[in-house]
Amino acid sequence: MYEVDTTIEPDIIDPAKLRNGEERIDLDSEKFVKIWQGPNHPGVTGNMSLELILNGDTVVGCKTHVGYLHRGFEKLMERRRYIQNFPLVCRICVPEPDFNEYLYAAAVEELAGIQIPERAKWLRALTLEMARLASFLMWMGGQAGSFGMGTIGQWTVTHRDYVLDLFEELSGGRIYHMYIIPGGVRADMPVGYAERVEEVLAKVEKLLAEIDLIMFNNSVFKARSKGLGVIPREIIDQFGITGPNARAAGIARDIRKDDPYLVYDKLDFSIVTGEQSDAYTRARVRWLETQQSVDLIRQILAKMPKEGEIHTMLPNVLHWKIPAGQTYLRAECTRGEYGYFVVADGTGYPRRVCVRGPSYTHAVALLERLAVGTNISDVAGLMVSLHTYPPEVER
Amino acid sequence: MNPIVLQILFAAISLFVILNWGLILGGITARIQARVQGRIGIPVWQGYIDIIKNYFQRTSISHGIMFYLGPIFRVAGGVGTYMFIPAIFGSVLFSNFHFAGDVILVMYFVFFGQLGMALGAGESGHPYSAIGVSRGLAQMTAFEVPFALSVIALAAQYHTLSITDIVAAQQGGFVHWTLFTNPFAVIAGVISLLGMNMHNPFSVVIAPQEIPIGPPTEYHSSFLALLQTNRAIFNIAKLVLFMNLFFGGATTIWGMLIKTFSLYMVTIFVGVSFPRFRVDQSIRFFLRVPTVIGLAAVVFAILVF
Amino acid sequence: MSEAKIVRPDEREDKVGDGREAVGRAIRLANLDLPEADRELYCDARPQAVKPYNGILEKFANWARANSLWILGFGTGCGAIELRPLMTSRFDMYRYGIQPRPTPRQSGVFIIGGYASVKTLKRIVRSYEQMQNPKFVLALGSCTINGGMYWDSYNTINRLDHYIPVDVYIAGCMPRPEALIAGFNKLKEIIRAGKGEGANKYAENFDWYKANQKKVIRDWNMPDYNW
Amino acid sequence: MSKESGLNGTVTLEQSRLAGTMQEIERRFELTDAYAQRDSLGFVTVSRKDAVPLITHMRDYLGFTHLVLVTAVDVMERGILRLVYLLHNHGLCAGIGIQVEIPRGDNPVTVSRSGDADGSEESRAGTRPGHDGDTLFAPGLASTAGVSKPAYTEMDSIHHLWAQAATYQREMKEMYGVHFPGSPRIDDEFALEGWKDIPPMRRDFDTLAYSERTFFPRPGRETHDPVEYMKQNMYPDEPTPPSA
Repeated sequence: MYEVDTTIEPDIIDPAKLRNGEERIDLDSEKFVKIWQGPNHPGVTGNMSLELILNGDTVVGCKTHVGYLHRGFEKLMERRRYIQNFPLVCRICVPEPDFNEYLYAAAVEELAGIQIPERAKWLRALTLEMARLASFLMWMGGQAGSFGMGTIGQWTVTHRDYVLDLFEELSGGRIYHMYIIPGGVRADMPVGYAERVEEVLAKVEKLLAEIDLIMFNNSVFKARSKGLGVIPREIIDQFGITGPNARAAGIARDIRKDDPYLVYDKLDFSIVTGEQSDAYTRARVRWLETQQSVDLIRQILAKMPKEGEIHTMLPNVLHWKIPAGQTYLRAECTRGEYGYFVVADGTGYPRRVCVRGPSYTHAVALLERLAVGTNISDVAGLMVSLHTYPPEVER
Repeated sequence: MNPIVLQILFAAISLFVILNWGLILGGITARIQARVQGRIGIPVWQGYIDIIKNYFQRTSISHGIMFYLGPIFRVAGGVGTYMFIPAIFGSVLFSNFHFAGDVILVMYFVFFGQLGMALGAGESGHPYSAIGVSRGLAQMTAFEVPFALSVIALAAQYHTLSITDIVAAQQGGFVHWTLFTNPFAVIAGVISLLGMNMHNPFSVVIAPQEIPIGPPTEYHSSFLALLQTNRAIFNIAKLVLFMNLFFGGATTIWGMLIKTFSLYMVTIFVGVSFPRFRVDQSIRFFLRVPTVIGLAAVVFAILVF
Repeated sequence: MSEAKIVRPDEREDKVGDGREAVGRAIRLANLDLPEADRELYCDARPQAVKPYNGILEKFANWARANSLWILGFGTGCGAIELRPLMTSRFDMYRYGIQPRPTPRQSGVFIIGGYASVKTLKRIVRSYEQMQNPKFVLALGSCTINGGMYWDSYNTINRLDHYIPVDVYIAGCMPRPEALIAGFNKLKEIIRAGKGEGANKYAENFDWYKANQKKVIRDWNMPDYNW
Repeated sequence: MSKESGLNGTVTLEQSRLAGTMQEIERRFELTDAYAQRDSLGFVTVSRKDAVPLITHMRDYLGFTHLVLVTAVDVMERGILRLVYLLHNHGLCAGIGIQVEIPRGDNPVTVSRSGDADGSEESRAGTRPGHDGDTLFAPGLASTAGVSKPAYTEMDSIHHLWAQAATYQREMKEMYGVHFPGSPRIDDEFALEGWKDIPPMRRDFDTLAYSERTFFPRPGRETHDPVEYMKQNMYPDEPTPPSA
């Protein structure tokens, strides 16, 4: 049971009255304004909308509306064969589709009892980390942009583009890579790829240093983001918060460390945590994780076996029947715990695939809770700082 | 020719020059901003095309009479501001309708446009407009304080309320500029210029992310074109005013172009490197340090001159 | 006005299948049954086709329109992700005179970023109608052409041009920024040639479009024309 | 203890990290099935009346504080809906999927307005001002307040245990027609708008037929069954390969 938030300090009405129920949020009283932020709004990430009740400049009520991007993925996957689903799953999450590809492939492999070659594991880890890097770069631009700092967004999105170029070279796709398939990966690294990755990493590191200088040391950025959207430690479990949002509150949980998948147990890294749990700390945690990601990519390239198989021989995939069973696999994406719950019923089609995106709780329950009490100007910044992504919610 | 007709003709010519300079300056600064961001940026003449396109939109929606009057007031504010500022010291063509108390009138005109806009935008009935208007007016009241203080300091320093006389007092080398004779007034004034220009960090009024895009949410087609035209004039009018008050005015057109350009670059450089304040934060900002500096300028002017 | 019959665009030739008889029925404007006092809240003005100017003036206007494309900042689908690289320094659409605007009133180009779910389609229609004539639509991705990946989905439309007029389709999943720039150049050609008359087409075939929209959007709780 | 071992896994429940937990819950609740899928994941099946007590017990006493997801699997051939509550224990770093089989319900029944059906103090307290929309956001609210969507079957709500459970339950009401009395905003639309057909995630809903009926398929699109199409094009003479 979560507490009635005592942090609401509306501008005009007496907050105490609101809390003990004497004052109700009644739009006819002319003390409140209802505005919609989204879906057609530059301050909303993705395509969703917030129904906000304002009292003065303070938000006193917030409802999220999702479903603008509902494509019925889970239904479509039930009508497609296992192998036909693999180009479909990556479309669930546009900024970092590789987590979908990996989790779907891994779930199918676990149910079918397939072992993948060692080198494929490293290549998978490489793409996952590169996806993390690209996603964080994009996010950083979004966070700065939501406070009006367009310059950072211009720089980071361009650097993300360099990472996308690497993806293009590796897989042929800029946004949707369809690189990780059940049984391994689709293609091996091109000749000289590691050097080109290193070039991009050097550029990204330089950029990160600049961002540290002009974003994290900027007094206006601090004034806007410090104290914004504080997630109390005690509601972390209540709201199912994972990823950097939880780590910024000082909770050291990272699936890469706790429950290592792929090759993460062979890599050297530590869990980044913060203290204050506000937007600034979350941005800082993500900035540090971006650096960590750069480091992890270097480690992966260095430790990866130089030769080897990249794909297990599969049976004829069009006649491929997966034995009945169910499993849930999870991975640490940029926003938190990404999971696939796959139920097989012994036919060539999955019985049920349920995608658990971290935004499911961050963008709905948590945002509704945190938006109440903030200034209307900060809602966009708050939403970005939770790193929500609507298509994970509605699929 | 009747002198007043001639003066009107001259004022119209100077307004035309200023309009073009405003549009080109907008293009140039956008390109400079783009360079900082690693881009090429819009063509320098993009402002003209945008305005032409907007005048050529086929339909427009009205929300009542005040909605029409909003942009008209805004243009009246912009043109009025410029009309009473002598743009180039000693030039007949660019002297406009200057008179003995013009700095007071100009101060009024700087804010007149926003008030008119507030009425028009309120009429549109869009909640974003209303929020933008309340933000705009609140912030305007805040940056008016340091600006008014620095103007008072100048009046005390030069014992005049005429812009021409203030400029005249600053002639004879740059050490006579207010910048060097009363730096406090200049600092307070330039900070409030940042607020007036509505670039970062004081751009929350027209911010796209924090409720798009403030007062002009509902303005479109020719209304918007009118606002854009005004923006070009008003930007330069403000810059010319500040140039006259603090930076010794200009005696040639080239001096005017260079000084307004350099002054605008201050805004641009601050703009590209800062996020924006929330409106309450910007009010607090203006009422603290710049106001104290403005007071210091007044005290300084009274004590020294 | 209540007896408005459906006008079909001449270029429409595909045979009507079983589910599509609904298109043929007459539609009524939503506020017809309302009392006089409430009617103005629910505007029933139909869009009017506006005749272009004559000769050189229209050519000049079209030149200006082609070089000042203001796109509506409404990321309707996953295609919106490629708009960011397009806006930023790698591809920099600003140099072609293309700028984003946050409100539909001020924008002239609507980019439909990929699949349109039914819920989004409703907002697309509203936003599109709020834009001022002339307005242009660029549809990204295979999903707007024939459903693409989601051709059998219960919640995404298959053909965007049945709901709003589309000027340029950019195929791909998803189209690269270069493809978008090519699409914009194509759009500029269309505008310069005076063929970007989507808004007039919409006004002339209003009933057909409305019937199609109402077939999909089940809870129609808005005026027929949301200007 | 393990009634059925994992279908693919070689791990039994006794060997897995969940052994202690399983002993504990087996002592208190009647499990109809329990098996380990792998070392860190197990599945148990309980009856409907035991489900919420078991979940509450696991959350409060056994450290399963993280609700990963709630979902449903439509087992149409047996006439049941299997709800799966996936809980996770951060300390053990292991998860348990609690499966509950409820009747599928083939005909929709109109259920009473949520909140009235189970207006207990508990369910009320779980919501907060501004979120139990209908009481607080009185006028002009964009919700289907007062109109309840038809439901096919019913399950007890767990919205008081986790905040995000309400969202999952809203989704399941829309996608499967499972009603959760008392859950906040349960009647609000989640992803669909104005949906009149049977809930789309149920197996008997044919999305292709719906799409063809509702939308306008562009003429010229061909669809092939990949199995036959590949065989025709690549190895027309060979016999159909045996299934894997």
